[in-house]
Amino acid sequence: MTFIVPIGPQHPALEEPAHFRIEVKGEEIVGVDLRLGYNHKGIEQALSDRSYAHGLYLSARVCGICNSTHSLAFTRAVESVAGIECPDRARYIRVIDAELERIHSHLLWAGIAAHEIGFTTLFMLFWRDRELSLDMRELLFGHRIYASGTYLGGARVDIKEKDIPQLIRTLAKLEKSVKHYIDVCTSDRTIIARCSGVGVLKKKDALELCAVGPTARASGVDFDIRRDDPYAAYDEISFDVIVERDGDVLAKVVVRLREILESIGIIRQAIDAMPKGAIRTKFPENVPENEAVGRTEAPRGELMYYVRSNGTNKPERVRIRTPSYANWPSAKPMLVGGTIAEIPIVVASIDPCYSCTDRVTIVDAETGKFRIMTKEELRRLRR
Amino acid sequence: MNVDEVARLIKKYADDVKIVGARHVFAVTDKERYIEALTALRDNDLKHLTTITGVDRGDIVDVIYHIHCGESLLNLKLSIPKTALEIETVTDIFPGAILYERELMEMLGVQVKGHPDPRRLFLSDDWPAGKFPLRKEAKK
Amino acid sequence: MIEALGYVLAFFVFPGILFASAVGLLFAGIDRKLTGHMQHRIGPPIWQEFLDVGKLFGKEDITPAAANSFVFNCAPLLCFGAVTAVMLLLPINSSQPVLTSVADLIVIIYLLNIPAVCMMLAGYASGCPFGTTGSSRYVVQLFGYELAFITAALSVAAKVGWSLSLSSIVSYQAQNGWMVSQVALIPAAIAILIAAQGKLLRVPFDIPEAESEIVHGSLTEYSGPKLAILRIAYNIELFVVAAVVVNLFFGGPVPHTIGGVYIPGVVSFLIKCFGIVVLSTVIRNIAARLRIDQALKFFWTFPTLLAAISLFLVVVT
Amino acid sequence: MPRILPDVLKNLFRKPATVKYPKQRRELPENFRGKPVIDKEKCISCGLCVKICPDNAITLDEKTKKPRIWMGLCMMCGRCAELCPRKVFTMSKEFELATYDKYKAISE
Repeated sequence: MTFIVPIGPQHPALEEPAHFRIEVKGEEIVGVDLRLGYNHKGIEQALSDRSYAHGLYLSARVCGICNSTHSLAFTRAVESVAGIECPDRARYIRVIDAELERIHSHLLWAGIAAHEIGFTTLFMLFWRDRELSLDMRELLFGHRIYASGTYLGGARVDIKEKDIPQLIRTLAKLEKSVKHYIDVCTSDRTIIARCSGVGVLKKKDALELCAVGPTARASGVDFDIRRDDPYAAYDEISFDVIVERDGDVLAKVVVRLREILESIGIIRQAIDAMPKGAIRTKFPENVPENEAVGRTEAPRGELMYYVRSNGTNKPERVRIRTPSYANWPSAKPMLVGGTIAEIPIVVASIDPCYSCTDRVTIVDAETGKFRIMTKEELRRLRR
Repeated sequence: MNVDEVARLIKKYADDVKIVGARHVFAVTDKERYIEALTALRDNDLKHLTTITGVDRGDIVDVIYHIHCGESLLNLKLSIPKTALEIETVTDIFPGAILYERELMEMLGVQVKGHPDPRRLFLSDDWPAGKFPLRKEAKK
Repeated sequence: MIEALGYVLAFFVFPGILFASAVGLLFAGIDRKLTGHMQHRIGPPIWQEFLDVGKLFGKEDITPAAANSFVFNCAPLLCFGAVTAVMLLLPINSSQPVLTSVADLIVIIYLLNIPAVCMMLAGYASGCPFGTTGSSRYVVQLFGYELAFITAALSVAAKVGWSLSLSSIVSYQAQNGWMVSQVALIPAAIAILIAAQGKLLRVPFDIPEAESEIVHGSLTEYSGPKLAILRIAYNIELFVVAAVVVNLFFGGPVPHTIGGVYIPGVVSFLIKCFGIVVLSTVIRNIAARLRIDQALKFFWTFPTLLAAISLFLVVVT
Repeated sequence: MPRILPDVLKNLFRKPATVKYPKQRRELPENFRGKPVIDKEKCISCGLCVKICPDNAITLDEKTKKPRIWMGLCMMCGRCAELCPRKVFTMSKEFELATYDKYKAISE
């Protein structure tokens, strides 16, 4: 006899609201049903009401953690719609911005995963080292999380010569501690007991359900937008894509930690190869009628923006497909077969970003009566 | 598969194939040929469907399949008149399309026949049945 | 009459409530400060536990509607009473505890189980799903560590010639050195330390209170004064379990004169208890939380085996 | 022997990484984007800032025609400081903006 265990929408293990209806036979999970949409913000409809310049700031706020990659993907799509090429120096600044964000996003996830399995010391140490990368973003771009280094047609702020030595010193410190963490995670018996063989995603399932990012790479799928569809300055930087084979939570931890080491290597190459010169070109007010796709490798996977312009300064349609949205179907094969105690760590292993998933449009609707809140009402309410 | 191979492969099932930038291919197909196109792609082991985009253009709804093919990206566009808004499901070809088709159904009202689990995904349960937020008339 | 007054005084002041809760809260405060520094952060001040408990006493007393109110309200008091009762049976300042009886080791082991039973009752009575899950996990864990704990205690009793009274154990150790110094009893000492980690719900085994899965386990619905009483009871239990381990294995309250300085029994006893608590804090900071089935498998293989070995060695030699 | 043990014991004797925040503060880098501050004399009331602010957080005062920023809406993106022809707006280092009254959160 199976019965349904509801997890969420409010639950200590979920950082944001999602509702899992887990069908359980005794302790073992048999079926998983997912209900999303609790974090709805209607960003796609809002983006088509804003001009491109303002839309850039909104696209950065789709997700609270990976915002540089969102504004980078939006910029890439809009620039290919408008046919604009950004200068070389700006391409390298974008790479540094994106990689610093990948470091702090992976360390944030590693800390939360350590907290899920009850290892508070590792949680604190991970987040202490995350501060190093956040300080660098604050130093270079002015804000810890919303660095917004990209701008339509270039970079918003230039990287000054005098900040480079401090950046290199911090990267060296970060590299040493992340190498130490990889040893700890792969050798500590209690972590191995809680993580290895848990929430396994086989390569066949990962390929079939179109999983993306570290979740897919931990199951052996060799797929990384930075190499397959290079943007910014990734084609001039050599790095290798980290792939693990056994697809369990431990493999996902190792993939993300080793990717941090890759990111540190990428930033070092970007600093050396950064040419001098202008960081921004003029971006036209109105964009001719066209459509384009902009893809980047967000910390959680492949992020896609589809922009269709209609000659005015506002996009006619923007479609955002975020990596967490693609990873949700693969949550089912991971959970089925496990026990209830593993749900928090397995759900956390996809590194889900719910606000990324729920960005589709919805306008306030009274029950029964379909009413659109006019902009005036919204503005009066906000003030 | 690089850009030219994909373009050559898709020419049989679609017209107006154009290559944008170094790695993106845009192609327009129609209701009869898009299932064979997707099956042909899957047979060349291109398994990754990035997403399905729906665009409301007044009296036509464009459904765009974005498929990642190794080093390039294929965007297969399919125009459906609003009078007969239903398409075949592709979940048998790309199982990953489950959530995208559910979103297409609830946001644009495109009926996907044969979908295994046609419930709502994002909209709340008390959302009025006939209204589709991404439609043009939703804005007025 | 004077004797009765002596008992009342003993229960309320010296080894009883006041002393035990003060030392327990102090130990818990130092434990939190140490954990903070081990995690490279400042951590709360040492008297933080006193502030927390004081704040909780000020809060409003709420009993959830779904809860079975009688059991829900009595569980904390029962838990608190049992733990302070154990204080009277323990030889603190000399080898003679306040209340002596022939087999007080058995009484202590039972009294130490009452807080566990109270937590389970509290969880079931609180009527919230997290509470019931927490309590069911607590039952499983209780069977895990209890086996090792009792076998280790028995091996010490066997060493002293099957006398189950703590005072005789302490006086035996006063003559021929700590129990730990004998090779046969070292496995038992390790076993009881691991079992104590399980009994005190410290990290590798804090499954009944896993905050990322079931909020606060069986204590989820508790707030205000009831939670304060439970917190004090837990902190006293921390001190009491350390005291039992010290009495059984580390010589108990034996006065020493090191370097001409005369250290009274109580001080050396408190230092040894503090050592045990620090050891438990270190273990707490270097391990992740196990799943309940892994914890049970671990308890029944490793510590129980060690305790059985030392019991066998003691009985044979 | 768990690899984390030397880490934990070393941390005991190292200076903690955290600071007691309200009493000690970390110094902020110089292009830190805090609350925008307005220098009224330089302003020529051209109204450009009202148009470029993504959140429509800047409004011109009725009488004095000088800009006023609603801090409840401002997301400190630094766009006004960048595009103002007279450099009226400068991003200060102040980020503690908690207030009880939403209508008092205004940067004059």
